[in-house]
Amino acid sequence: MNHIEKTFGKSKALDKASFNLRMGEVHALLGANGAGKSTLMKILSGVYEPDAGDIVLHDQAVVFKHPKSAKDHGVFCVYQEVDTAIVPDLSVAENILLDTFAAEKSMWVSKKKLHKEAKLVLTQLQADTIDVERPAFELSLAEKQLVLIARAMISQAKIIIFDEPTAPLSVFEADRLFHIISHLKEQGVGCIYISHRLPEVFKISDRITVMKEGRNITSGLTKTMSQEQVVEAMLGKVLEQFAETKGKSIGDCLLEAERISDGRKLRDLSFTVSKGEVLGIAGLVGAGKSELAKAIAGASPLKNGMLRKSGRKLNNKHPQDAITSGIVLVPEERRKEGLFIQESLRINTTFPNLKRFSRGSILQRAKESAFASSVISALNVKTGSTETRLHHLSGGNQQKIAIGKWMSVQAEIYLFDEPTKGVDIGAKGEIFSLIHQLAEEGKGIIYFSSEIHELLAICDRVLVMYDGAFVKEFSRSQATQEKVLLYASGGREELIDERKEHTISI
Amino acid sequence: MKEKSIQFLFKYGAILLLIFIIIYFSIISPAFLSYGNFTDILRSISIVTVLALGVTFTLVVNGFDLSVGSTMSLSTVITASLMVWYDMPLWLVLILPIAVGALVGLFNTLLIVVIGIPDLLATLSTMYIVAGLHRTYTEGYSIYNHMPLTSGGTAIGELSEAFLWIGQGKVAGLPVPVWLMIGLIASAYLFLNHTRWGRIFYMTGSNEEAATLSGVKVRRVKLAAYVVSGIFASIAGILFTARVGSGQIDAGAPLLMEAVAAVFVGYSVLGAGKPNALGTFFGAAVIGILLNGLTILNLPYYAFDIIKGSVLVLALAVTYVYAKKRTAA
Amino acid sequence: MKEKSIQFLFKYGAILLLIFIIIYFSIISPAFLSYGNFTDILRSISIVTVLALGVTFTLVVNGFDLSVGSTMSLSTVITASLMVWYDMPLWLVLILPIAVGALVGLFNTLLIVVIGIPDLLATLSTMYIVAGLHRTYTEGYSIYNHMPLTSGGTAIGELSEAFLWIGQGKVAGLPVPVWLMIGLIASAYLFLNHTRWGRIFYMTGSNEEAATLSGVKVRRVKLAAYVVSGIFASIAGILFTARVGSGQIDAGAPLLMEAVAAVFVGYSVLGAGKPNALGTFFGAAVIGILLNGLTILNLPYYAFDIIKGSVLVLALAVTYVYAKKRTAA
Amino acid sequence: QPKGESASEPAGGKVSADEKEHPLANKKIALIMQINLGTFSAQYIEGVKEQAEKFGGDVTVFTSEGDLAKMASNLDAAINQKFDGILIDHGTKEALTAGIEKAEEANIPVVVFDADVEVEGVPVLQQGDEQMAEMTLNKLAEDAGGKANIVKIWVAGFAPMERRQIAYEQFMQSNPDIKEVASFGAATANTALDTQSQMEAILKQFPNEGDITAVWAAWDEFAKGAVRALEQAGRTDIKVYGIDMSDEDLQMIQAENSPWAATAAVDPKDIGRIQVRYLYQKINGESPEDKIILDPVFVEKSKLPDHSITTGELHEYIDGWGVSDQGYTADLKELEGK
Ligand SMILES: Nc1ncnc2c1ncn2[C@@H]1O[C@H](COP(=O)(O)OP(=O)(O)OP(=O)(O)O)[C@@H](O)[C@H]1O
Ligand SMILES: Nc1ncnc2c1ncn2[C@@H]1O[C@H](COP(=O)(O)OP(=O)(O)OP(=O)(O)O)[C@@H](O)[C@H]1O
Ligand SMILES: [Mg+2]
Ligand SMILES: [Mg+2]
Repeated sequence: MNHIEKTFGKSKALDKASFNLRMGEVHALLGANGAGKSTLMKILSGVYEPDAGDIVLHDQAVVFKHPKSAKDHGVFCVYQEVDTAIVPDLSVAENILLDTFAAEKSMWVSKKKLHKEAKLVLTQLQADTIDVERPAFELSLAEKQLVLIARAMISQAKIIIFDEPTAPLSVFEADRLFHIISHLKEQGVGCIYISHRLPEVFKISDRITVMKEGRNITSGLTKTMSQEQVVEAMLGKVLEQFAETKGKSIGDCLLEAERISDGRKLRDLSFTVSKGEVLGIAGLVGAGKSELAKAIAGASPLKNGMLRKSGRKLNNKHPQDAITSGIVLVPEERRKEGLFIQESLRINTTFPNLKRFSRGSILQRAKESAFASSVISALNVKTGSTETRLHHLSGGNQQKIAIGKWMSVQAEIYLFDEPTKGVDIGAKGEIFSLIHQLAEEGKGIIYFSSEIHELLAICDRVLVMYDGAFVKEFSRSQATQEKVLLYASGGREELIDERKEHTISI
Repeated sequence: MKEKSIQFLFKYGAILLLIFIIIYFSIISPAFLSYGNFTDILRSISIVTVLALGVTFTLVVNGFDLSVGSTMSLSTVITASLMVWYDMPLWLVLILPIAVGALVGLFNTLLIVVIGIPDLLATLSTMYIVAGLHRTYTEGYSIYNHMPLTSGGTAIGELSEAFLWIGQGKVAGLPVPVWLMIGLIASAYLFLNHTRWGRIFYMTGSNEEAATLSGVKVRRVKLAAYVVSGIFASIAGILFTARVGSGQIDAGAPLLMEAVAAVFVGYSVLGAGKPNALGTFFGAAVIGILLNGLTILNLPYYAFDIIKGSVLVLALAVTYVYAKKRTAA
Repeated sequence: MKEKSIQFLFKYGAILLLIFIIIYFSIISPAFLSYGNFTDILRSISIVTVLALGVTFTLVVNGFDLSVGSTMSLSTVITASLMVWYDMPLWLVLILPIAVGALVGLFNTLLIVVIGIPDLLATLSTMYIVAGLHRTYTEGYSIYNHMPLTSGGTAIGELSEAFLWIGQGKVAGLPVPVWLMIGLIASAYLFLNHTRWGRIFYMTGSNEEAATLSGVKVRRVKLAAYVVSGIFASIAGILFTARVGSGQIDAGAPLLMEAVAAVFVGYSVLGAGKPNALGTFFGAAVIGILLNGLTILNLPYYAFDIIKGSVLVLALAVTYVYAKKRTAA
Repeated sequence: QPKGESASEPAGGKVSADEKEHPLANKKIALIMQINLGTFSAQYIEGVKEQAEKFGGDVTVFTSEGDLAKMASNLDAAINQKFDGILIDHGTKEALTAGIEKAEEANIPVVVFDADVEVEGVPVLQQGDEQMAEMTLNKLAEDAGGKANIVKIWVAGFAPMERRQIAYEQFMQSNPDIKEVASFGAATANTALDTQSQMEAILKQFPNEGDITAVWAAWDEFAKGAVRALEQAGRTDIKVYGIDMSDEDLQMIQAENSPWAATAAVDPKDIGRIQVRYLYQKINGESPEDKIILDPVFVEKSKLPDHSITTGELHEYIDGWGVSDQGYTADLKELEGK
């Protein structure tokens, strides 16, 4: 792929990015969020057409206008969101052979043949425990991923793209995946591997390319690179923007959790947050951070343990109860959980506390508008007016509204679940200063994130979560990105070797 | 340019259409543009409008109540039977059917919220069940003054004058059902557009999950919407009984689709793009005026449905073509 | 344990219910369990089954066709009029209504795929328009042999013996409509469950995005589904005409809801949890057998709808309680 | 439904077991109806059941919800289930002939009401539609003094309607001074209310007294709608002449200042009773004539009392109502006497 360019609206996602892949190698593609990795891969797999640049396959220029044509050339993608490519109502076998339905000419589908072929490929993947006749919606995330890999294999894929494949997997499941990848490698399949987890990248890749802001920065053999080199290339100097706060004092204990569990994911979690403190909860995707956030916010029931606020026991059965007791959540998926994307800014910002904007039960529009305006100016939201519909706003500005809507209630504890997800660097800085400001006002803040460098930049204390339980607590001075990452991915300090001393300074 | 004209059409298209229709009929027939004819039209749409308002509430919370027709039929026969069979006092005659309507709403909520059956299918089942119930209740008879009973003898009561006044009386030159309709439209409009409850209803329909996380008890909101829908259907049934002077069996069934059509035509009013009380009234009015005008024009009745369907397509096309443009932009 | 019994209920509940019903009626009435009574039941459900099969196709692609009832009515009057008014040869009499049904399907696709109106609303509008059209076509008359014409004189033709055989004849001891129904169920079943196209249909309905990614032309699939639905509705109309021997107006309208109910009851058959051809037949059969048996029991006709609705609720509850379990697990 | 004031307990089921069973007793009768809604149907069923019970029979009602295919299926089902006799209400010749022939082959007697079936040996009851139309139209002409502007409410598509139309056309030809100023009508699912709305529109078109002299409604559902529209508009100057009558209609005719001047009808209960009698004649091996015209009764408002009555009491004021003993034979009388 040479000099690929792609622009969405006003933002340039790819700026002359180049990438090459040899047969039978695992090529890791790294980069910060929004660097353009997924976009580049979507172009390679025919989802998007590039604005400029060309793709050469086996010395032949190719144009992929449709995912279909990429597939015809042997390029397959195991998507980050596997559900977009899985047909829930069809069986595993049918999902594995999905592409053949639209392609082949034959009329009849033989279930027997289908099952045989599917079994064969699953055996190759050492995944013959999956029943090929089960409907796909019953599968776990890892199994769905296997189905997608099987789908690629059965179509004689020459190139398979893995977009953050281990993100939803447990360590065990990830290991199996690595097995499969090396197996694919032996068969001469070229693999592109996108991941934010550096250790595994170093474990399985042959080459590494680092992207930043739509461009490829470095490229080289894995053997010749070190983790810190890669991290430096990835992050640049971005983190220097987050200034240290001064003069912030941490007060009394505000919220206390005592051995809470939800009977599913969360196990025996205890922690405290004090006034003015920013507590970070670190953990990889799937660690259970969102579950914890929702449990605290009353959106999912607790099975055991209890929450206390300022010494008083809380019994939050519904988000409403949590809000009344001063706990508010800025959820991870803002478009799905946080905002009414088709509605105006005014409606969104005033919604959590409509009582404040009504007399009797009648809403007072002028009051609402005034409040919305105050949110806009306080958070520096870039928008036309208070009546602008949210879907016209950029992601960062949407996120500000998702936070700003809680300004209408007297909250004391703010839960931020991945608040910088999909947010550009400028907006990220503004959100950070907003969090600082809240802390300075004496609010308690819990910040859930898998972006460890962000946690380190903003939190007073970091709790590391792994598979639904806390495995380590760091004070700000103790924490390093590497240590946190290590615990977050299920490791133990005792287990690491000489690199223990080798910390990445931020 | 094209963009703009589409937007204009989206906002004012429906109203322009109505004005055009009125002008056309007025030219064709002098009888059309009279005060008397207009109050007649208003009265003739009052029942379907009330029914449609109920449907509007369920659509606002992103549900859909197909059982309103049956509920209205049930209310009709209950109302009539309370007077004719049991000679009950007026206040009971008005309250009981409304309570039954609320019960139907509860039953719908049970199916939808507790069991988890999709709205459309749940209310479809309820539609059947309630239709069967109301026929079983009267044993297939319509109910009228001093009707003979299957067990022999005649019924003791009759529809009282006071009750009939609800459907046939006039106050200040306007028929009572029209006043009632106006009152209900105004309340629904105020509730949905100007109270915080209304806001909560709309937001629940717009994004259930976000509403929950913002502290809304979504199940209760849905319950409220279905109960309101049942109550409005019952009021429609009471109006029908008072208008017709007897408890006709299956009175509501044919009105279901008409009510649904009214609500959807209403989407396109003033660019709302979503269910809204004024739009629903407007939708019912367009259909009522067309029916009235076409009768005056002596158009055969069998062509009415073509017109009704075309108006619906037009309104929907305007709404959705615009919605498409908007999300694409 | 509880989990298991729910799963068992989900898979075999519907079939157990049917067996139970049959045993019960057989005990109650010796007339019930006879070959003649069963072929009668099969014949009586043949029309609604064919109609429901069409609806199944649209539901498979995640659409919903409410216009099938009207389309069936249209086909009924066209079929009859071709013979009675124009004395056309049999092959034309069979092909023209089917072509018209396909046209209705095209119109639906136009509204849904091109304009972007949601399926339910689009087909609701079509329902009205087609209903109006078919009444206008016959000027509100039903069509029968040598009928008097509004223009004076009597119609030249009549329904031919060969045509009536389709609805009333027997082959090898089974009525022709039953053969036809079996043929269509088998074709639909083979198509949906055993051909590549069937997979593409289900794929489109279950995850449109994944289907597009796999190179499926989703718009064409939807078109195909609606055209098939229109054609099946037309076949139902032809069957109706041949069975009844005249072109009744509005013949299809009461069958719409029944067809829809059959499809949804069919969801619960053998744990499919989705629209499927065998399930649809099964759903129609359950309802047909219930009606037949309840008549034998001398249950008042007006209570039938309660039973119909309750069966629907039961089937839906089983399906969706299980679905809830499924997603929760 | 609750028990009425004068509810009489059904005669105690003291069937004397020792008495030798009458050959006509304990017959299973199927009643197959096309449409089963409203008061007319309910009263008709009542008549059928009443007479059948008097004969010691048992009636099963098959409903078809207006669906002729279902009706044909129901007929087949009744034959398969070996009923002793079958009554048919409405339907069409085409849909029913095959089934009726099958029934004849199976030796199950059939009697039809209001369907143009022509099968030998199958009695068909008709309401005398042309006669009813003539009766009401003549009364209209008489009341109006031979000169009138009338509105016709009528709908095509039903055999009885079309028979009434024939009489109407003849009447209009022989009365040139009577003019039809408007004509409408739709058999919808809500006929009465839709008619009411449409009648209101017509009244707006002819707002002056004298524009319309009378309304002729070819069906009581139409008449009901028209009467309500007139009452509520206060236009009692316009008279309504209808056809058919149920208890509900009677209440409306009797109402004070009702514009409904007259109607012609056969008592629906009588129809049911008579139909059962002919069926029993057939079961008894007799062969009644194939076409039986039920004599319609002419009911005018002026002959009715001031207090409200039911169709059950109507015979006290109107000759020939509800007391028809059409169809009785000595055998049947005897059977009933038991
Ligand atoms: N469909 C789209 N419309 C508009 N902007 C887009 C679209 N897809 C991606 N972008 C933008 O393009 C940029 C690159 O996004 P991309 O998804 O390629 O990043 P990434 O490197 O895969 O990040 P991550 O590690 O978070 O997956 C981002 O700024 C993103 O917001
Ligand atoms: N779309 C999905 N389908 C099925 N399981 C999922 C899905 N998303 C997450 N999970 C599972 O839910 C569990 C917890 O996920 P959760 O989102 O709470 O993790 P998290 O730590 O909040 O991660 P994130 O970084 O995404 O916020 C994990 O076991 C994960 O595999
Ligand atoms: Mg990405
Ligand atoms: Mg999360």
